[in-house]
Amino acid sequence: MTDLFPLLMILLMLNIVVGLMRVLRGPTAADRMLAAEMFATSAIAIALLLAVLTQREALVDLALVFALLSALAVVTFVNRAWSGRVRSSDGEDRP
Amino acid sequence: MGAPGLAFDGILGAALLWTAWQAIHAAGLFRAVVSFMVFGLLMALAWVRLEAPDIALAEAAIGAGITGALLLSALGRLDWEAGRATDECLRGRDRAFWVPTGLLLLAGLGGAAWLLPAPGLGEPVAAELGRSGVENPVTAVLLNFRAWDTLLEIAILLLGVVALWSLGPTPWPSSPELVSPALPMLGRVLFPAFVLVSAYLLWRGSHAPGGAFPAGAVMGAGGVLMLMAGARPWLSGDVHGPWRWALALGMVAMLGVAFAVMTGGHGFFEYPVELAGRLILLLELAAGLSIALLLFALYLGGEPPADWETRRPA
Amino acid sequence: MNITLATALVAGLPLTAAAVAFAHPRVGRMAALGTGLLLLPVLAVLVLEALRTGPWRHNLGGWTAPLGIGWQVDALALTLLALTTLVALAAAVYRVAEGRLTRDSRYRRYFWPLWLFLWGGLNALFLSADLFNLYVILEMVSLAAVALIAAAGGPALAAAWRYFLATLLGSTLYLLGVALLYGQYGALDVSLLSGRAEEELVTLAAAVMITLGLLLKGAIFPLHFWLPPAHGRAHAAVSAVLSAVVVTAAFYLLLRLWFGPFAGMLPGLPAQLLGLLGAAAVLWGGVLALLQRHLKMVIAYSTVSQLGFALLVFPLAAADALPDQAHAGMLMLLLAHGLAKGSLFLAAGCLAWQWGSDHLRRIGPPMAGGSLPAWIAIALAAASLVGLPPSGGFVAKWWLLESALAARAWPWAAVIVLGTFITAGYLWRILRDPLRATSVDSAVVPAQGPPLPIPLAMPWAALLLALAAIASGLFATALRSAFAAGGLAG
Amino acid sequence: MSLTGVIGGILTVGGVLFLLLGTLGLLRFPDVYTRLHAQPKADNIGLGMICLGLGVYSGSLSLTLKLLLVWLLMLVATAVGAGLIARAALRRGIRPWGL
Amino acid sequence: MTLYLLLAVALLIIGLHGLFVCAQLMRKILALNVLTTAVFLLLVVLAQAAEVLDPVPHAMVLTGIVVTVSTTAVALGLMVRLLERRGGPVSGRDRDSRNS
Repeated sequence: MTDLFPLLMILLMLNIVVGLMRVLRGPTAADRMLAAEMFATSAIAIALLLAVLTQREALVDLALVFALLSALAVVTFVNRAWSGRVRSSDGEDRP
Repeated sequence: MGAPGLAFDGILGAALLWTAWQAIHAAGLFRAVVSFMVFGLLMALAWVRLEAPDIALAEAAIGAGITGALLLSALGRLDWEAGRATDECLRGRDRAFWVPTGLLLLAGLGGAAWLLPAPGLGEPVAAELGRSGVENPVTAVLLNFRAWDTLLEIAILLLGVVALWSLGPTPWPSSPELVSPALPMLGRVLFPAFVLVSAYLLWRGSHAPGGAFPAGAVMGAGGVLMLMAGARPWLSGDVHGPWRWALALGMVAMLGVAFAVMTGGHGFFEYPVELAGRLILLLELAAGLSIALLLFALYLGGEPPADWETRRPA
Repeated sequence: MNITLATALVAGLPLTAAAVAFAHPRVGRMAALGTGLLLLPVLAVLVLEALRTGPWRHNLGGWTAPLGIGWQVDALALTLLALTTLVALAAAVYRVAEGRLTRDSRYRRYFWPLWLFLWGGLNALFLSADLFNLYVILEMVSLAAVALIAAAGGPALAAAWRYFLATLLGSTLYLLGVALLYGQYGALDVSLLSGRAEEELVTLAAAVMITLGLLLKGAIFPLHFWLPPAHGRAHAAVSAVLSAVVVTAAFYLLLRLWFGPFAGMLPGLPAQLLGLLGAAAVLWGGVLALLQRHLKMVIAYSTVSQLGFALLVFPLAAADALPDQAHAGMLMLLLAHGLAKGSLFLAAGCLAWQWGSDHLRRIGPPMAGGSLPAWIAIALAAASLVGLPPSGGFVAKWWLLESALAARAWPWAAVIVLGTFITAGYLWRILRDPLRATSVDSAVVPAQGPPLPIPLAMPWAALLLALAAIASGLFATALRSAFAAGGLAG
Repeated sequence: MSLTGVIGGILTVGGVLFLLLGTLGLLRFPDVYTRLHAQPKADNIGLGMICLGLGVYSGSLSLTLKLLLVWLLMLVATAVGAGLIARAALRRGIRPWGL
Repeated sequence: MTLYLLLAVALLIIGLHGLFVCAQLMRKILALNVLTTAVFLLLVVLAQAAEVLDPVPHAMVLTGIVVTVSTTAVALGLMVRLLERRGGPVSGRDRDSRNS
């Protein structure tokens, strides 16, 4: 089993590298963001595999933090970067 | 892990290089920012491989979490979709001179770093760990051996908030742009999880990787998520409000402890050995709370209104 | 007073005041002035102690060097601490008085916390003997300085941005050098490294990185591009502290390192290179100062030029003929330049308020409407900057020149003399146009009405600094022996 | 090799395969909506299987509970995230493939 | 270990190059972040190269990460103000979203 886990980790790492193609190609910002989401899942899986492999509980905490914060990027994305708001001209946030 | 480990590191390194390159040279700012966020995520894995779980936790919360939110929000204020912003990166001109110079220097540096013997301070830290009051060596360095650094670091966070607030009112809208029933649900579900995980990380800090910094960062990121999920921010820019004291809490607590121990005839920051553990716990609590608030305040990017209610919705 | 407490207060007091000034903006003014007034006696205690016992060291948290962070107190640190306190206090007085003329509430709310953070950072910097601690402090000083520059708004934002990028790159290069040193010797403490450092490749690479970073932060030719707009566009009180102390802080670190851990490598090429940069800065900065049309820009370029003089200490001290003379001259130069520069910027701020612009052709004559104190300050500060006896500037340049002549380093001596002439040139230019204008409605000054009245404390703050610059020359011998008694740690 | 080890290993390998399948969908499907259809779902199943597999493999209850928490959090985040992206894309006027 | 050392040097070069060559303010911020990360990487590699795992660089890097997030936030805030002063962003709403 201890031979299997490193191989799985390599597979997951390759998974991320292949997924980078979607970030590169797009075509829309949503596609890129979706790909970035996928990386969080793979990173969590890698961290968990390593945690069991090396008997380090801290890495489970790391996975926990990743999982908690993975929503942050998407929510910021739809609310801020890709909101399609008309900015500045209405001066909405000037005092 | 031998050969598979090496292969993993190789792929990870290549991915890091690729995303770093993309963050700087990709056509389109959005692609660059997403690449940088992926870079931060992968960096966390690299820290794990380098046996630095404390840094990995902080990187996951700060590098991949808060920084990503900051970058995406700033992007929202730029015209990154307008074409004008793309492909503007390579514009060498007179700066071209600097690139070869830098490369030359760095090449020499790379060669030099090869020869480093790296004596390190692992032994002295291990020798004094018993007197530090905690079991986790990184926490011992942060809050005892080099506590002055940590005080200054929290001061820098506060300074960052002051600097940003001095620039003007917060440039982001206060309410979510996208109306979706899922958002408030997300907030309600995740908020207890944020509190729980932060408290857990804070508690673990004294004997295992974790502590005030990851805990505060997770909580701060949680605040940002809440803000975007439509929760009304409670942190106001009110001049007389208690929030300003709350923001300054970590720094004031550390300064207070540093000076207070001097009354017992000790030096600046010299904890009495029998009290060290409890003092460090106290400082971790204050620092963790303060870091969470400060990171949230940093995210606001400017002075929040004195009263969010009266602010016109976006 | 307990010496440990006094040392801790030097760094801790401004930081505490900064937190309080942020949390409770109304007390900001009082916090800044109070900090300055409290620091004066505290510093006096430290100076007396240094005169009595020589330089000393305080280990923070009781942890000794490789593990913990150390503070070191010696003549160099105390001189710069005194300079910081004097300039920051005078500028704070100026700023408090100026506050009556402005209505910008946000600026008022955040100015004092930023100011106190900058002050605390500078004090911590001059005390610290730990390279990584210094990195954190450098970031703190940069951040506060950037925010204070940006507070002027308008074109100052762009200047603040350039400064920020330059200074962040500088910090990163510095940290890179520190990482290399740590990898090689396993220590971060300056005096510990002084004992361990050898002349080999890694140390050289680290020295190059650290020096590059600090040259960038210290705006030393040819990395000075960011300084004139940043210092020229910031508010006068901010410019005063930036030009007098913040730039000097980077130079201070160069001194600490090149006369500490890197001392073995200094003689030869590094010293000559640093000297050449200094010479180029003296001449290039001076010539550009001659070409400026705005008073504050002249003064800003003058900073580039004057710091060049201080860099000459490296070849002169390495020449080994009169190294103590060179050291003393450099210390004196930092002190006199800081005081004079602070005074010049504050006085320029007064004139800009009174005449609505700091364009040299728009500033009215000295006798018109209450601008006389500011003009006297400018004249006195200029006298010290040029090096007219008996000012501090004169003593500084004289000592440097003596050391150059003793070492038969004719080129460096020539640079000192030539630089002095150029300084005289651009400072005369400041005085020429207004002096020609005998009355407000003369041909030189376009009709713009009489100067605005300003609170008297503003020009007086400038005047006091100028007087201090002159006085430092009068007490030169006493200072000289104090420098010797205080010694250089490490 | 113990039974739990074998079961855990099989679950973990299956989970990784699901993640790979999700990426395949991300790369091969024609537009953002179809990709949203393929990838988050596959990822959630995959991560769930990995968490379960690792829990079984380790045989520790506290660890299994923590792993389940990770999975639950990710489930919420991915589901809501996918919905938000789809909603934002629709609002931006991106047409679904084939329409 | 050698691998991560090489990676740190490569990232240093990428960051430095980007900082000097890019005109866009946002990319300069990203480049600076890459550059600092590279230095942190060097420090942690040194920590691992030591005979006993050295926690001091870990603490230094933790401090550095927090300092960096503060400077990055201020840089972004400054950038937003600067760009809005220069002419204000145009709306992205009516643009073809595919050109991103």
